[in-house]
Amino acid sequence: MKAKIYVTLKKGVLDPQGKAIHASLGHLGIGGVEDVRVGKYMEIRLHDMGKEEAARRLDEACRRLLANTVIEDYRIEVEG
Amino acid sequence: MKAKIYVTLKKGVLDPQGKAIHASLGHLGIGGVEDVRVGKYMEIRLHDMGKEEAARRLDEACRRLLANTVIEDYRIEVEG
Amino acid sequence: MREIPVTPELAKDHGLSGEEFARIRAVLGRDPSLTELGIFSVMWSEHCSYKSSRIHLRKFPTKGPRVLQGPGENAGIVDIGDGLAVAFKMESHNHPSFIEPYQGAATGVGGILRDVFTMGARPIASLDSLRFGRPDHPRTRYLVGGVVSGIAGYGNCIGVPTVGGEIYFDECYDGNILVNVFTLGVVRHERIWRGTASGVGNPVIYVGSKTGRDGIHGATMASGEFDEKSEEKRPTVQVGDPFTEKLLLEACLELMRTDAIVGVQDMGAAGLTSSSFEMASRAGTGFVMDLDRVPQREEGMTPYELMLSESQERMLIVAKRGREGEVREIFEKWDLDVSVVGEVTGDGVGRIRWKGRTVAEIPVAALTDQAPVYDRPAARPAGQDALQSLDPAALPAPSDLSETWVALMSGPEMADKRWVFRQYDHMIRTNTLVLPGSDAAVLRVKGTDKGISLSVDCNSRYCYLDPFVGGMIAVCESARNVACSGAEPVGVTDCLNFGNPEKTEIMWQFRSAIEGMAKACEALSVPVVSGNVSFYNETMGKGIYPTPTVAMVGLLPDAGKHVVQWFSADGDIVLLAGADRLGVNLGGSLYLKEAHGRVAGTPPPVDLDHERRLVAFLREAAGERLLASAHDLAEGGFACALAEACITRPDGATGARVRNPYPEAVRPDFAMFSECQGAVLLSCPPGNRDALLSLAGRFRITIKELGTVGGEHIDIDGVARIAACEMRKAWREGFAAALGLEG
Amino acid sequence: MKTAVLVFPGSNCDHDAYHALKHVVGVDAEFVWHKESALSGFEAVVIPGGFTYGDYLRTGAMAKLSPVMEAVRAFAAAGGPVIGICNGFQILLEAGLLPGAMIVNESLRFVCDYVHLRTETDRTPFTRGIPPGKVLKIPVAHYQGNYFADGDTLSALEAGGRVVFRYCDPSGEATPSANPNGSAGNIAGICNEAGNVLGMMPHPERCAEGVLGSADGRLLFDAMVSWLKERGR
Ligand SMILES: Nc1ncnc2c1ncn2[C@@H]1O[C@H](COP(=O)(O)OP(=O)(O)O)[C@@H](O)[C@H]1O
Ligand SMILES: [Mg+2]
Repeated sequence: MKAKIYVTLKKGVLDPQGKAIHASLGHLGIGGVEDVRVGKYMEIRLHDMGKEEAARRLDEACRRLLANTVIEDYRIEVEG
Repeated sequence: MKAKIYVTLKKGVLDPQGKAIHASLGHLGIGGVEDVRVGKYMEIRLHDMGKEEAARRLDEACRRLLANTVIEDYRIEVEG
Repeated sequence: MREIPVTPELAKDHGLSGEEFARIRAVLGRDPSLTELGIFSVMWSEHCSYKSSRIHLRKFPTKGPRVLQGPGENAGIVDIGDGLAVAFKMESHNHPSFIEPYQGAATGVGGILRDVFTMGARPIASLDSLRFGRPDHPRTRYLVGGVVSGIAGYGNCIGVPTVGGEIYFDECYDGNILVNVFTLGVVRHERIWRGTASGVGNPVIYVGSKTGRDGIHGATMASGEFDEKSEEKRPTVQVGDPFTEKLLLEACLELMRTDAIVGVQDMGAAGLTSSSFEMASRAGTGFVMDLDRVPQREEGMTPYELMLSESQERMLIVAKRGREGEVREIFEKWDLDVSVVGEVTGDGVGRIRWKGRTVAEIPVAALTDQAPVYDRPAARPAGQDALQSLDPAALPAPSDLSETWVALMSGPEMADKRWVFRQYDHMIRTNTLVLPGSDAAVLRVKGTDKGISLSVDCNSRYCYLDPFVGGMIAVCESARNVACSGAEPVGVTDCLNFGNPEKTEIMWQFRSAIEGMAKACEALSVPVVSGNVSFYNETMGKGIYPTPTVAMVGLLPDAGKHVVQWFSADGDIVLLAGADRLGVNLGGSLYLKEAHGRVAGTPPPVDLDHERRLVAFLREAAGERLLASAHDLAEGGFACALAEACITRPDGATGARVRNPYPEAVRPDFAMFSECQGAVLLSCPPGNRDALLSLAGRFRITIKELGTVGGEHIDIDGVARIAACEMRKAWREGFAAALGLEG
Repeated sequence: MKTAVLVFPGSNCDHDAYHALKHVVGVDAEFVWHKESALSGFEAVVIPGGFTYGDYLRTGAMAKLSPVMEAVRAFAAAGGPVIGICNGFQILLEAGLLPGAMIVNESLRFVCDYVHLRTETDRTPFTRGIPPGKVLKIPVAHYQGNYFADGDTLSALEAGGRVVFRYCDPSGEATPSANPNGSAGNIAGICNEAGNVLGMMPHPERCAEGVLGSADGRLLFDAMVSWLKERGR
């Protein structure tokens, strides 16, 4: 089975990458962009273990490794 | 308006980061994971310009800046 | 999957000529299988076989009392005394870096590092020699950013300092950049390992990363039809994993401290193919290899793909029979894949098995020793004479000399390169005594008094105008840079970047450059112990300037006696060694290009006997601690060398007041910016004057006292004068400004 | 007096720290592999710089899971001196032994250069005897040394006198232009409440000998030695 994890910077944590991308888009003449925030996106393949079990394990993985909750939030999507 | 961009490594391209994360999950005793692929996830805020126009601009942004199409694929989701 | 028939057309798609295909059938006595075709195509490619360059490379002097390993191995090795030696080599990664600058440059660094630690040496320093298109070319900024961060990303992570290099910009590289990387390692004599597969029955062991479809020979495209899922099997750009390479480095060095192995070779270009066949070839043996035992990253890889994959961070090891366990233990400790994939045989044949059948069976010698060798026709280009004609008198004199002076010093060629080298960890391992910013970097060798001095140089304008003289100059300048730091040049490695060798004028450039380099190496008695050739550096038929990059390795008996290029103390006297080498030479000069928009004329003349004496003199002067600084005159001539001596000191600028070393009669702009070979700007405390002059006399070096260090201004009496801090500011900011980068 | 130099997969300043301790300062040092679970017999712990696990995911994120980090936790709780340098600092942050987090340099570029540091406190074993205000010349070499912490944490650090080093100009002024990475409050190093755990981005082990351009880094190791001697009595 498959799952997706989104790790994003908390509000208020500055994002130099997003800032730089925002600026470069301007230089490229790509207008109308107000804000860019850069995060991580993970695609995970797991043995079949049922949605709940997968969600439980991935939540543990996020808390202990995949996200740093001092500066990051995370979201998990398990696909049936 | 808002949009999301997903940048992922093309199939077959080595993902050293995913490889290392996969191994660490093992050390953590979080089993059942078969594969981990890490990509970028961007949240973008734009002026209202209509879905088509936003999609057009972001596609240009991806091709010229946000994704390296030699090794990466990208996906754009514009929210109404 | 059905084997597709091997036709002459398919061979052509693999870059094999009709004759070469015929030769393959002859040596095999039959048609090759697809896998065999792939193997021949990579082994007989220019890159692996050196078929167009071999006969010319033989002209290099490769022997000497210090040489422990000359060309032909993964890296050359030079003795530095006390049972220690240095292993070094330079590699090009031009094409990959143009396609994907970050990964191309990164994997280039990974490759050269493996070449060095494969020999048993611990890498201690790298250099990078870079060539890009015009600063204002739309792609240049992107390429510079990607290449520099790629080199940084790999080198910094594995923990080998990048201590120097060079970076140039010219229109001729717009469509074909050059990325050459050099690495040097230190090894004890008894720990030197070579890539040989000796000892019938010994196990062949695969270690490192798993094999994927990375960077497979473009030919898989052509041979792709045989599989429906060919889209997914598209050969991919190689991605480097410096973390895995760091583990591989430590594991290999740990293994090499045991006596469990007989040979090692890294899997570089043509990965499994070249490593296995070359190791067997060196030992005069054969081998069997079972591809099912190769660790694989992707599903359904074919034997063709497994043999041609260029996945990074892999090594092939031949161990002693019965010692497999020790190898396995070490690599598993470092979390690396390890698998016994075959064994050494005595019949001189390489046999590749897959799913129980033999998919390739090739006599090793046929593939290696009997590879084609070409003496390609060479002819001096018709346009060469026109190119060399230049009438200096016809050049308009600049209205404001100081302005021109600042413009040259702040242009991308002369400007401070710290935007580049600040991104490289150049201090790690705590050996770097002279950081980037001087003529040569100097490293100490811990546990000894010794120092290693490194410089990489090539003036490709000179090589374009006269490849023979340009080749000599590349060697002389790098030797001079190393000698300026107080070191004795002990070995050379090179990266010969040229256009399409099937063109007679390119072949002429190549042959001439090599002959010039060889002559200079002979004269200076420095052997060439390793190197690399990169042909086909062309886009749309337009070749680059011939660019034979030379990296010089120097040895200081006492690292503490090293010398830097910048003035250090007010009141020191300024002298010019080799004053008789000055002349009005504008051919190929920076001034001619930047101020007059031309690349023409002939490069400055070289006197090899003088260069030999100059190098010896500089070493001696440093050894006797007579010098405060030494900086050779190169691009930009006397005025720019003087300015560099005044402003390149890391902690600020100093002035100097000197007289014009040229006769009154010479046009002031020519006096300032003429380029010459064999002159060095020195400074020393007044108390050392007499000793220095008599030493110069002993080496028959013409030396002139020009003035003194100090004051606010860089002042060439009666010619030009500028505030040192103003010059420094322009020089510091020039690079980022020229490329539109953030400083 | 024996100091432990931890070695993780991807550590690459371990030999430099070892050299500075053993061959320059002259204290006994030993490498400790990250799979060890005890630090018995050691009087101080150095977590050296490098790219543990390639800096993949986040710097220090995977290293914090190594068995040896539990031992470090216990060692620190018992008041033993611990210094995390560069990646070592990042590991201490990820492990929660020090507050805050590192984000990528404002310039988005790796920076290797000499910087100046103002010593803010002598309360740590590594700054004991170094007069507050003293300016040190020390190299940095990192891509993610941009120190971040929320407002409360920052004020707690300041109030608690736990900011140990600040980036400054040669005269000691903590100016924006002297800040190589964008760190909050020009912070280059902090300590825990007890003061025995120090994390810093700059590399003292790279400037412990004059021949390398500065010997200021040696002051920290000398301070550690005298601190340990005092405690010994
Ligand atoms: N690409 C680079 N990487 C690292 N250091 C560089 C690079 N380019 C130039 N440098 C450093 O900047 C200084 C000046 O370079 P250069 O003008 O080529 O010196 P020279 O002309 O004396 O060979 C040297 O110390 C050199 O090592
Ligand atoms: Mg020079």
